[in-house]
Amino acid sequence: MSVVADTAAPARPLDTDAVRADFPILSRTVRGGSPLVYLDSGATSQKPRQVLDAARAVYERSNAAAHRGAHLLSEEATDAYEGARADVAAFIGADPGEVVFTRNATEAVNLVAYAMSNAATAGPQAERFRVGSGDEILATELEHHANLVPWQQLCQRTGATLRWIPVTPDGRLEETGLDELITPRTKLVALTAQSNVTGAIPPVAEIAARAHRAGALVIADGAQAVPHHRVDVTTLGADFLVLSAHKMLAPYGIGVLYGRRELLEAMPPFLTGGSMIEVVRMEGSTFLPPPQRFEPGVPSVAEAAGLSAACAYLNALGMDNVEAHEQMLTAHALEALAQIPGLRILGPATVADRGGAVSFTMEGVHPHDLGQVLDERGIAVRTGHHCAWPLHRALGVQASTRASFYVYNTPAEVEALAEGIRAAQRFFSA
Amino acid sequence: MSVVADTAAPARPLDTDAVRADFPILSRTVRGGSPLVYLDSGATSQKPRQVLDAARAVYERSNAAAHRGAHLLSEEATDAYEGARADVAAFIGADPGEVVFTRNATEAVNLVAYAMSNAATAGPQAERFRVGSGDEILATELEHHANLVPWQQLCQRTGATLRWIPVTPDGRLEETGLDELITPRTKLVALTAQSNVTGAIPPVAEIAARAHRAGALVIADGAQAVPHHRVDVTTLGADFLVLSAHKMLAPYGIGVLYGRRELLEAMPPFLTGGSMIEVVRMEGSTFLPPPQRFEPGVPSVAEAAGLSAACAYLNALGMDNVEAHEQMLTAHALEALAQIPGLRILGPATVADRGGAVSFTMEGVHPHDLGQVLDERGIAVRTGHHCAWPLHRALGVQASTRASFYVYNTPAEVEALAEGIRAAQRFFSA
Amino acid sequence: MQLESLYQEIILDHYRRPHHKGLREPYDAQVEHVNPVCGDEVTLRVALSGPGTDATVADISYDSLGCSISQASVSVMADLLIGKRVGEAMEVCERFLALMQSKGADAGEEDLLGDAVAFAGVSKYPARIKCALLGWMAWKDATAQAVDKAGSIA
Amino acid sequence: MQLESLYQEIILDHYRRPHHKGLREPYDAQVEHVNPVCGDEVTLRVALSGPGTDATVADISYDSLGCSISQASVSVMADLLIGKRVGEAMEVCERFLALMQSKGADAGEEDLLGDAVAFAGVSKYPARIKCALLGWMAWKDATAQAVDKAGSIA
Ligand SMILES: Cc1ncc(COP(=O)(O)O)c(C=O)c1O
Ligand SMILES: Cc1ncc(COP(=O)(O)O)c(C=O)c1O
Repeated sequence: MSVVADTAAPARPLDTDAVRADFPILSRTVRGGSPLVYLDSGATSQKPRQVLDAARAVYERSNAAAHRGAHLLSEEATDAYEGARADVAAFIGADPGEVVFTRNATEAVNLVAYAMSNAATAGPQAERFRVGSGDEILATELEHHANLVPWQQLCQRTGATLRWIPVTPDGRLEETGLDELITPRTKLVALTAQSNVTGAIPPVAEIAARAHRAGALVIADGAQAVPHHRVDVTTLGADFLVLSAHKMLAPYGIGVLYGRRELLEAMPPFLTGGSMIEVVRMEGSTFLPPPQRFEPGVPSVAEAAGLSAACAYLNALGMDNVEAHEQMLTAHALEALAQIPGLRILGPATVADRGGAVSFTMEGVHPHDLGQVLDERGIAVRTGHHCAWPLHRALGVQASTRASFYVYNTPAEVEALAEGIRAAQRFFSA
Repeated sequence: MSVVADTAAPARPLDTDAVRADFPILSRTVRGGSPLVYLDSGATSQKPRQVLDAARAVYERSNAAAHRGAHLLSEEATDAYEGARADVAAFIGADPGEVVFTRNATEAVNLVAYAMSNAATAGPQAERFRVGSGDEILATELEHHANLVPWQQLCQRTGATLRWIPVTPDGRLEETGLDELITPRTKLVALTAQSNVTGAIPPVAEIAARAHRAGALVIADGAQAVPHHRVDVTTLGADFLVLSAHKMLAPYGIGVLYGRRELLEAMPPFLTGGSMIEVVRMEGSTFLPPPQRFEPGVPSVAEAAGLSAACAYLNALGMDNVEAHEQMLTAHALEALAQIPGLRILGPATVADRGGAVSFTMEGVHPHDLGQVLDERGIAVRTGHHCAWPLHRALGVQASTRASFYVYNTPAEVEALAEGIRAAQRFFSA
Repeated sequence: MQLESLYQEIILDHYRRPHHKGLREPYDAQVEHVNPVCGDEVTLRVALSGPGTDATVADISYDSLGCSISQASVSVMADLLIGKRVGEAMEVCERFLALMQSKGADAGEEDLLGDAVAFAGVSKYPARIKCALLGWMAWKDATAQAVDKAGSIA
Repeated sequence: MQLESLYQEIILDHYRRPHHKGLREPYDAQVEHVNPVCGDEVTLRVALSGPGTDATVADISYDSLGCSISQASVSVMADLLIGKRVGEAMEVCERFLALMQSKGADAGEEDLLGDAVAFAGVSKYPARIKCALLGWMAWKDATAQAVDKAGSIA
């Protein structure tokens, strides 16, 4: 896929038995004894022991307010926090100073959107972030609400206009017409690095290059890309990249905004409070350089340590192997599902430039009902519009059922899914 | 203290041995074998086993995207999350629908501040949140930066004017002159329910009553009050109350905004994204009722469960007992420290309307140096301005040293502190 | 298999052959409700006849898109409420709401709820309760509007 | 007790009796730096003499408020840098920076750093490194401004 750096090493199959043994939740049963078949990692991933242990170790050994105390625990907490920043930076090919810890991907997108409206009353160095009437923000129909609604709201606050790149019938970005959409009026392009519904992986670097030629900034939503592929910000092409730790084996409560250094340096603050200030007077305040400028409040140090452990876990598996494993599962699923009459895949029918989210509809069986039958068999999928309502509308469906894969899933689970779908079909056509 | 509901039950001394046994970190040693004396709970509290276990149980048994899946795990996660909301609501005397989970106190304050500027472009129901030129926000000199800088920024965005209530020489709010400060121009009063530096507990209910008579809203910063006293929003008087879970025995990554129902109902959204929307179209979106309107993104369900366990832990101790325990420690500290020549307490000299943060300066020994000597003896305190720089300026000092207490601290630790201070004095006057 | 307890035959029947479906004239109020989680939607009209609180539910007509539970539920509701006094119908609605919140503890009063007791199993699946309530909440909203309108005319 | 390795006698001496303290004329640039964590602050002036990159640090004067480490560090720095060529002084500054980042692994080159090697122990205390660097960063900033100014005049 295009967001992956080239590599010579051939993919090594994941030892899923060994991997599964690391995830305590996978040994539980559900609904009257069925083994759990967790196919909802697109919503949130499960967490391995190693991550839970790393977070807990901070709480049990080194918990303190990082960057705030003069004592040993605070030093250790600061080391854990800044160490995690360095590890995450390495994971995406960034410098530590370009990694801002946020709460999640949602907050990271909002950070940029609000910083842009704050630019209106910030100093001249914030000039390039200002938007107003006549300016345009370009989103896509493929976006998760988290990378769409904040831009609608930015437009509402500033008078800018939202435009969007439409999708093709197989749930990819429609690339013809880009020249009319990306113009000198375009201030920012917001696009996903992987759709959470169709799995489509848009050509971020190409679109970013066009956007840059037009003078626009580019923010890529990496919530579904970073956990599953080797993403390197030096080749990705985007100026900003967001992600949520909880979708990549790590705890809730922490996410990342990557931003190119000179942009973060010029960008006005968003959330304000402690630890992001330089000098505070009642009359007004000045702010620290990035990344601190964007991180008010006591840091979530245990969760950062958990994220660091998750990066280590994924690195140990090898991101190329992770990708190959999911590609194998996706190919298997696409094939198995294609054989079910009445089933329509929303998204590309092959694994080229496509990640492991497989959404579908089924004639005569509503996604809620289908999900219910699967749940009864221990199979956890997601049903609904998956926070991508405009995409569903564009594909002419109201809702869908989504199976999404990760390192712990197996071909047998894909087969259980296919068998479950057939069972639902039988049940509702009876 | 004034924010506590009346109670007939006499305080029962805490069994600190039993309490301490619940906190794994308290058995570690620091700096060459000294037992840890943790007097920095004002920055962040330590976490008992029960809380860590509750959070981990979610990750190991019921982890899923709450409110998003149709499967059993998601049901369990939703139950855990909404159960936590009900528990937190009960803890502060609110209805569950009035409890918004945020990332921390900082984000909760920012939520209200940004919702107020968003009101400018929201519908007519948001009218009462609008501020602009000629309007005033009233803060206090006692505030933590988290309840000050967001209001400075709101003023910068909207053209409103920030005014503030000054402090008395002993670090309480100066109540004379309030009539000139609270006027019909005042749109919002932001004040702390307990100072993180002087421990002062302002008369929130009284000031709120005045503010309400003038038509202003009131936001109370409960970050230092809720962990340490029984706070009941029905008697507190404030319209909004914020807190951070990590300061009350719970994990990072979660905090609370309490808001009166009709206010939350009329308030425009702040962070936008998934799960807070009603209908999303590319052309625009509509939003859910509170609390969902203010909670975009996959919920931090394990951390919410941790917060619920923390409330249960505190309830089991009894908040009146917690308060009495800290009052005993504070009285002891005030007495012991008063005997040290050259030491100046920043804040009230007695425990009346005063919580367990004891900040001080020491002639001839800079707080950083004092903190270093204490750290060398295993005593963890905070040094600097504690994110309350204007307060330090108002009290005529550049920085201070702060000891802050919680349920696991003992009189012996207070004595170790006093002895450590004397040692520092000897070291630097040598 | 628990599925049959959720999807009782009566629910599947109504799902496959919904009663009273299709938007009809005349009507006193029309509302559109949507389930934000899945996008299920219902457009529902209520026609009342008679004066004030003594009014009768003359007709309920609707158009809807959704899962078996939401479809069957609005169909059953229309059967049940058409012809009832508004006050009575509101009470049935409250009882149905209580049944949905019972977490499976309540079997439902068949004399009052009729076929709607078939939804008792839904209350054990929190994610589906909203499906079952979609039509009912729309009816409640539309009826309140119709009553208001009648009041302001009278 | 590790305290003595952090607070070497020489540091305490400079803290108690700082050298070159007080703001003096003439100067080519003045800066104010602050440590945001504790509010420690230094106002520092640099006077250069001589042309361009060959310029010499003619004087460093300062006013400061802070802990023993920050106070002693600026005093030792002034001793060390006054009289040096700007280029040399910058090198000393870089070496001191490297020493501070060494986490205790580096003892410091005494021939280059003189009394400043006494701060080697500070590098083991991350929270104090900023204290030790406050004056140095201010000097670097002021000197860069003074050199710029000289350049733009010449
Ligand atoms: C009084 C007060 N308000 C707000 C905060 C901010 O809390 P947090 O950093 O968890 O948002 C703190 C703690 O730092 C505090 O002491
Ligand atoms: C593509 C995409 N972007 C953003 C998000 C938002 O992530 P979070 O809710 O953790 O902020 C998600 C997941 O819900 C996602 O799939």
